[in-house]
Amino acid sequence: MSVTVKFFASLKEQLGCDGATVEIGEVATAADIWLQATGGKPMPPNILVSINLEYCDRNCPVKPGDEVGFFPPVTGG
Amino acid sequence: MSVTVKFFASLKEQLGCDGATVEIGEVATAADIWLQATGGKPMPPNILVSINLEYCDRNCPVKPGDEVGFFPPVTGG
Amino acid sequence: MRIELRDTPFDPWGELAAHEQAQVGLTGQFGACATFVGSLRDLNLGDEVHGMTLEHYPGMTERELGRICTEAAGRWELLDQLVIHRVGAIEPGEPIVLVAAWSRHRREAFEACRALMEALKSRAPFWKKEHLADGERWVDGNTAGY
Amino acid sequence: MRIELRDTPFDPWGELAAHEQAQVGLTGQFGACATFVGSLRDLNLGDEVHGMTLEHYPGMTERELGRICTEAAGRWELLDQLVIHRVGAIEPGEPIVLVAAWSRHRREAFEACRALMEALKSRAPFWKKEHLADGERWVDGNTAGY
Repeated sequence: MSVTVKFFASLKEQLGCDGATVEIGEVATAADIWLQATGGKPMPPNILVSINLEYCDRNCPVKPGDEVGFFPPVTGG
Repeated sequence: MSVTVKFFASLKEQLGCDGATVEIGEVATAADIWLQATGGKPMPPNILVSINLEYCDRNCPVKPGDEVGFFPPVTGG
Repeated sequence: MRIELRDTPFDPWGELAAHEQAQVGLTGQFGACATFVGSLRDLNLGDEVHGMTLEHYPGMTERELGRICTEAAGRWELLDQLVIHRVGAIEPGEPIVLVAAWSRHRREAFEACRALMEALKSRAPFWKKEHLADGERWVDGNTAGY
Repeated sequence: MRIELRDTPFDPWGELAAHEQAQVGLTGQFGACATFVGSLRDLNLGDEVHGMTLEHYPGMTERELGRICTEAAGRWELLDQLVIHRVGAIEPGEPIVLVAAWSRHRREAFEACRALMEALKSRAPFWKKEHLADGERWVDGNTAGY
């Protein structure tokens, strides 16, 4: 089963990629998804994580079909 | 020498008078002016006082030619 | 810095648009504009309000508003300030007061705008008389600001 | 409560006028409207800013803004809220964000408006990239809000 991954802003530029579809097993966290989507790069400490459009911890479990977002600190307003 | 006195809002209605010109001697305070302008009525404790358009204490000295205002707590905005 | 008393209804948003357009030098300088508009409610203390008369102390009111704005300019880094306040007869729903503060960053604009309103309400010599169904009454105090 | 993302310039004062006109039931109910407009300054960190691109996370941004407004409505007695935020390419001087809160009394409007802005800046997934004379840079944090 697959998970949709999205990268934003400076992170997207650093990775040279705005997203990916990765295959996961039955048990995976957002951090596992990151490793799979980036080919094993370490996740920078300030990166924020969302699952299905809601903020979550990088150790949150991910289910097949989920959309996982990774992005730098937000700077709107 | 004379002093101009002005009353505002509910105070003006209670006194039935929006102002007066009173004669003062060489030494007078705003409180003295009040007594002279109102015919000796006691000044209510919450009344605010101005001399020449600036807030002042009721014991501030008044000079001939000054304008003395008496009014209730303000309620603008 | 502009301070105005008005004896006829005013449109706060139109005033803000016109003020910013007239202050051409400000565009691109300010990153923040905080505003407050106070309007006449049609209900107060459980009673229907049919209208209001705003009395003021001509001369002292303008002077005190000027002092309030000058104090704010000394306390925060402001690029501009605008205060418009109604006097005379007011209908429910009409704006009573507009206060606006422009600054580079939002903290200053937010703090100055709120402080201007609190100073205005506690110091500027205005007095409100409400017109109710069965008579009139002087408003005898302000609701808590903080 | 209305939340909108815009990919073209908007006039905050015109938006406020139109919003109040459309919410006819509100007139006479609210005594207070606090607003904040954030605009693009032409200078930041000592560098001339020629423009900005605002990236966002479509779907999540709207959802997070909705959550922020719902939280504010639970914390303060608000009669209405309006949030408009630009995305895409922005020129210096253009508004980036408008936040407005309507309530019966001023304390609620002031507090909610400021809290909405702080929550928006710390939680809504937007990212600013500045265009300078000699290149681009991502804005890497917010100025202090309090």
